Amino acid sequence: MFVFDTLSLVFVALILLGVLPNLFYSSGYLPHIERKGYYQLHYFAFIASMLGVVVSANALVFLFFWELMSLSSWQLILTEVEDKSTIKAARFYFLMTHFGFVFLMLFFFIVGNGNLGLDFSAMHLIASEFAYPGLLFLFLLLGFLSKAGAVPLHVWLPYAHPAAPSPISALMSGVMLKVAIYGIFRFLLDVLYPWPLEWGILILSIGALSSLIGVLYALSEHDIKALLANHSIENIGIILIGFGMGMIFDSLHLEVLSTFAFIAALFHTFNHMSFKSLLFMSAGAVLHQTHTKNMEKYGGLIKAMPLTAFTFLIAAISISALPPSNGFLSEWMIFQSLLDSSHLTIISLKLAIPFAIFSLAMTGGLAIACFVKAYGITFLGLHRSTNAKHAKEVNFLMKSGMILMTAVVLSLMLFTPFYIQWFDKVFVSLGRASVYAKIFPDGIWNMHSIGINGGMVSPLVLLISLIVITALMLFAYKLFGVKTRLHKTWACGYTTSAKTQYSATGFAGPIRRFFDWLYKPNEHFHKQTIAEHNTKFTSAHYEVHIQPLFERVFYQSMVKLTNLISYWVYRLAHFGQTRYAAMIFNIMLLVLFSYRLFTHEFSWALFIFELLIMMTSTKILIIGDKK
Amino acid sequence: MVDFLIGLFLASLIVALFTTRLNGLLLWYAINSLMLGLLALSMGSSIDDDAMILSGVITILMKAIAIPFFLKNISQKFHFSQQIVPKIKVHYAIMLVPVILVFTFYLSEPIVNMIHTHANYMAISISSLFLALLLIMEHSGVVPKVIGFLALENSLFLLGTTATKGMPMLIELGIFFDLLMAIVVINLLFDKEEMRI
Amino acid sequence: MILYLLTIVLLILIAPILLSYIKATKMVLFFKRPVPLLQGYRNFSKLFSKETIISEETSAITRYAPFLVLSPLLVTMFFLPPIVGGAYYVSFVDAFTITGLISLSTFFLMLLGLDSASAFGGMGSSRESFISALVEPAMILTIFSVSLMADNLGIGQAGVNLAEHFPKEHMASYLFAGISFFILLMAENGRIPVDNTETHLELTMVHEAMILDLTGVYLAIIETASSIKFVIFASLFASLFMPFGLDFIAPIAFVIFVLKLFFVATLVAVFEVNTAKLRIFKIPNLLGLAIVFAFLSLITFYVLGD
Amino acid sequence: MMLTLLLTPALFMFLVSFLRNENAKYLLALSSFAILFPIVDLFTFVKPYAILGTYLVADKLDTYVLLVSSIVGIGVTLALFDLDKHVKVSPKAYRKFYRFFAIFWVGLIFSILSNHMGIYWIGLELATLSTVYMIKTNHTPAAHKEAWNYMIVGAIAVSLILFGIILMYASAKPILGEEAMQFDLLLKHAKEIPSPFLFEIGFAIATIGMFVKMGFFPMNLWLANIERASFYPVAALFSGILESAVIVGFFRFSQIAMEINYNNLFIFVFIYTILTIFIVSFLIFRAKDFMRLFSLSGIEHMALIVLFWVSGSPFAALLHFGAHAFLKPALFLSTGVLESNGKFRIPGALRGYKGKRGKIFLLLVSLFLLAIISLPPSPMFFSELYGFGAMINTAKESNHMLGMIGAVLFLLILLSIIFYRFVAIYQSMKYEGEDQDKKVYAGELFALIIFAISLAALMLPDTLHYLKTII
Repeated sequence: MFVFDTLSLVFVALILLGVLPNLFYSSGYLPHIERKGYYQLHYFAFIASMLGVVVSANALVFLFFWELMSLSSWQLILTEVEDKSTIKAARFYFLMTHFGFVFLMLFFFIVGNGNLGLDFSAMHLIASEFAYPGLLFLFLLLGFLSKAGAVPLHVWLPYAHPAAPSPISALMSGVMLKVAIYGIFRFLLDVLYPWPLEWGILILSIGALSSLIGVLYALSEHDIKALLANHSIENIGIILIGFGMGMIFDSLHLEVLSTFAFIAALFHTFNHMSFKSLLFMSAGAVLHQTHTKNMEKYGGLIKAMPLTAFTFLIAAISISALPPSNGFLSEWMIFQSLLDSSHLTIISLKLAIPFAIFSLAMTGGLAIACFVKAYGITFLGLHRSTNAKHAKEVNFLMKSGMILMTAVVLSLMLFTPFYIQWFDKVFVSLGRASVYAKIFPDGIWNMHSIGINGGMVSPLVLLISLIVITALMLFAYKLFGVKTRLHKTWACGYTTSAKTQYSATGFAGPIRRFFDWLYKPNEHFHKQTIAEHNTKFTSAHYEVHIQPLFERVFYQSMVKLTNLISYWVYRLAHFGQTRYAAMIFNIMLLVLFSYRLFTHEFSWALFIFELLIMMTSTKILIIGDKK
Repeated sequence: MVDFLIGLFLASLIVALFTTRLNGLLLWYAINSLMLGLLALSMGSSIDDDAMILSGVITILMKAIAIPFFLKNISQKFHFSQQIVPKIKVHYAIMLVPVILVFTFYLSEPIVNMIHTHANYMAISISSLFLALLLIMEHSGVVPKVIGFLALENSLFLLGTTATKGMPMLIELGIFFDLLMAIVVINLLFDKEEMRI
Repeated sequence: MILYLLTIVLLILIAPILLSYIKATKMVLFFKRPVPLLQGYRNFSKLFSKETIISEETSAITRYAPFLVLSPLLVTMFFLPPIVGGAYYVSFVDAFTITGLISLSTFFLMLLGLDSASAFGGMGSSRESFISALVEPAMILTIFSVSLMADNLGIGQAGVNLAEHFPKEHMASYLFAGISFFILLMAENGRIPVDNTETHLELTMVHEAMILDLTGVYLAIIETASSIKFVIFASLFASLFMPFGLDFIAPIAFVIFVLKLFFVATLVAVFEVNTAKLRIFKIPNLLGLAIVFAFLSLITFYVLGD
Repeated sequence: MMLTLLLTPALFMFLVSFLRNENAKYLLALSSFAILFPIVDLFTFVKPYAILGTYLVADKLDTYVLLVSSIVGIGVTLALFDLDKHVKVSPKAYRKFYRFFAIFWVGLIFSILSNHMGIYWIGLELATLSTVYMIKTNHTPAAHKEAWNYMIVGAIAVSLILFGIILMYASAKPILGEEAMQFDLLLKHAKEIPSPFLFEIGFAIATIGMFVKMGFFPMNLWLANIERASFYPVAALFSGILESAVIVGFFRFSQIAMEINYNNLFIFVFIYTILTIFIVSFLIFRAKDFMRLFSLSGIEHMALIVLFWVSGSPFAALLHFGAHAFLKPALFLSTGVLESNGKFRIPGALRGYKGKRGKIFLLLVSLFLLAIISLPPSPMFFSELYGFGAMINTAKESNHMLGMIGAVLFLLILLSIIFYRFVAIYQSMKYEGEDQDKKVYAGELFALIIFAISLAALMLPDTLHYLKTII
């Protein structure tokens, strides 16, 4: 019923690391919530179900907890219904997760021969005998990636995460998405192993695409939680890049490199859990104080909420993959495994992987831009609204939640070797050779890449040297006792005010303009001009809204199609409402004819003849003459 | 003799399809039921089956006499219009009837190879089933629909008598009981107002 | 080890001179009276003696960020390839870390720009984030390509390897990487087609806009940081793309290296004089070029190599 | 003896319904509760247990169905107590309702327990005809019209079933003689039937009759309209009990047909149900009325039960059947409360419940709503898992594997549409609209609690084990 192997335990640890600080944060957040019992019930059910998913050993238990997880998280989104958008987001989320569930279910049915009580280990044989493994892979991907939020199944994330209460956003984005990643690990490594090369390439491309798309849409957001949610898409993409590389190496029998890439993916999974939870918690604290998710209404919060600002900064550095943070380390590992592609012998693949490198690097650059924007607009400058002006630091419990999460982030940074050793065990237990000794050949100081001319990084040395040099400089600065004076910001002779600052929209302006072809933004620009002069105006208002391309192309057309079909069916059903006898007559005719035709003897001529008769009789008896 | 009665049965049903008067319809239904009853009687006497003779007698008493009278009473009581115009145009109906007959024979063709005697009877029963359905769907009034339903019941009996040489006695009686029940319910439904569907 | 530390000190000392040298060269080319080469030091000492004015609107970020801008760059200085054969060099840091450290410095610089609540600071940060986002992929691809040619990703080791074994068989690839790296050098250091540090015109400012509100010591730190950044890039260019002259004895090797640095600076100056500042939305064209060259370098390495 | 016990409460009810006493109401309800006892008693006997020779035989399948039906019956009678607080009902209508309810029970007991096609049919016809009049207890023109509609179409459907039965009988008569109507004998000798095609034609016709009666394609709106026009408890009766009588017949017929030619049967039923679910799902997507919504979803579930059964997972089918039989009447009964501020008001229907009763009602209805879209821990979640699992397994063994998997996927996507609609409606009920006070009465609440307990009992390991041993 349950399994506790290393992979499961690693993910149990991940969940616990994400949940424990969240418990504090959540209890600090509780007074803010009206329906406390409802919230608590679903909150704990949610946590329990996530734990249940990663330790379940057969499909029935897995699916049960999986669906329970969706159910409870859906209910949690609905904890604080303030407007229609929350309702819409919850609905959409639930549909998407159900969509994924359908494919997972199909997957399990096929690999379990319909027997849901089968252990995962027993599924391997059935899966290998199945004639279309590609189909299984497709089902698995659709099932887990719709939950993980990889492109193109990511559309629900930027709606659902902002709608949930902040502790829940942190859990959903930080932990729940990782449960889907667990599924990918578990079933690709346990059940569908070995893979053809194409699968790895597919995952790699999905990852590359997700990371770019995620960060691009994050940049264009000014809802802080939606921004973070879009970053989850990006990070899931990065994890998938690592995982895809692992698969590629594995299918080319480069086992050591493959293990390295898998460890990188797993490490990034942990890191993303830590810093994304922390970001959501800090953003939640800001939201808690300012009562708005709109970044344009923040500003200057660092003075009122120094701790929140500090934790956000730590997390922002980590998510931007700046050294020596843990985010940097895992991204470094993923980069290294991408660079190891020079070991490949397939020249076309070798030439294609630089594109993944490109997108990952681009993602890194854009992520920095995005977090400068998020941090700068939220915490720096002048407050842009009265709510921001009156913000205070949040209560003790919430603060302790954030501090604990910061500790998790820092621990991942400081104890990297320990974590990697542990992740290594996961793959050793799967029957692979240990690579820990190759990553840390000479103690915990230097971290090596496994490739032949791979790089090296020493996180602790970096950290210490950075701290020492900065401290020395600060010490020198203090020693000199430089005279300082406070004065207003110099604004070329004008006075600085909240309105003259750069806005979030403006900050992302250049990048948005550059990616205009992707965004196709919806711009609203109103200005009150004076005497028809284009350049002179009393007031101006500028707003940009961006509807993601995938949503436009994919989802809205699906909605349109469903509406169309349902309209047609509705009309048809109502049309023949009173001609029941005629309908029975026709269905009898149809069934008996088909029975005679298909089970006794088949001929095309008769088939066409039957079709004609059916059409005529439907026309005469059901539809009748036009009036 | 059996074939002759079956022919008459089918003929009376087809004629009923084209009737435009309520009383005419009732008459043809009565004749239809009479043929059925006679068929059961003649088959029952030829194979010496008491149960079938009994059911033939009940059929004649109930379906050929009691029910038509009952319906006539009701129609007089509630002043139903005598004029019942089929919704399906006559030229379509003329086409449909032979098509149904051909189809049912086509349908029962494989059976002929399996059982030797009654395949044609079965085809006729199925086609009379379809014809009864046609009768139901071509009228919008309640009484013709009820008659259509009763004709459907007749075709069931035709199948029961011809294809299986009579069902178990208990079952036949049960079916009659249900028919009675149906009549009671119909009576209750008519209650006060005249309704059109 | 002493040689190693000496090199770092010397490079730090040479940094302000290099920037002043570029300026002077440009002025010579424009037929103006050039600034003295020690102008950088003069500025520094002048700024150091001034009092520091801090804006009322700023927060702790302004007080710490200048140090955090400088310190990653200083750390980077320790990781550069050796300029004398046989000298100690740090082997445990690779090119990614260096790009990462440079990004870290830029990150704090951008926050600094946003902290003072001035429109200029925001503008500068916004533009800088745009440019550095586009620089990042080109940078990493170039590094990748160079590391393939040098057979090592560690930047120190790569410099040594290239000096010992010049990649003759990959000349095309090497050249493309060089071009790409040179463009990145221009972009990262705010040289003319991308940024112009010499004017304070809001249409063109990027780097200057971010530090517009800084004075005194803080400004001095930032100026030092930008000169060190230039030295880092120039010496990387010198070590990776002009890998010769390491075999001589220490003083001569050092002189050769300094000459290489000045050569790079001259190259930059000449390039700057001959181009116009690009509009902000045209900059991607230039950086796109860098990306394309980096890709080309990789592709030619794979296709023509072996 | 057993038969007398089974029938006594119904006969008692029939007689009491002629009394014009005020307190007769309680006697009637009491007699309806009494139905449960002999059934529970029957449940404990060793199966198969012959009640009336070879005509009525109680085996595990039919006692299970009968037990479920009787619990539903009790729930319905409980809810009837407070019906007059929601809608106008005369005492006369009450009495008449019980009179026909008694006949209905008799028909039901015969049809469910029968081991004989003829008896099955007679019982079914009796039950059908008696429900016709139940619709009419609601004195509105719509109800009158729908009663007629039900009368005609129901009669046609039942006649088709008989027609099919006669054909099947005819096909087996050469080897079994007069006993060719017994299910167990037919099942035993299915392989020896001289003309399988005749049997299959008969089965097809009977199945059409049953499907029509269950509201499958193309009769989807027929049932929905009838349930809309009748009183809430009557609708609950329809979906909870009458359908079960029909489906028992389907179970039995299809068991025999599976022996004869599984492939034909499977493809026929598969296509028919997919077509049904296709239509139903898109109708649900547009439904703006509780009754129609629930009755369409009832059709969907019946289609799923049928599908699970023929896919070779009787366990899933029976579990789904049980869950459906409890959930659907519960929802129909609670519709009375949900609509207490007017029909067609979905937004805010789950708001405005005050007091302890209101809270419990709110909780139960929310759970039921989430349970019918098979969210865990609803029994439907498990039954769908098992059922679809069996379907995929069948697909893997068939020659058209990819096509079948595609069809299952299509089916699941259709179910997702229904899922989406229900989620949307649930959210709209709970979070949109205004708070308007709604009263909940004890009768309904008890009924709901009974259903909730039964659902929970369905999930007990013992029950699940019992269900697995039925076939």
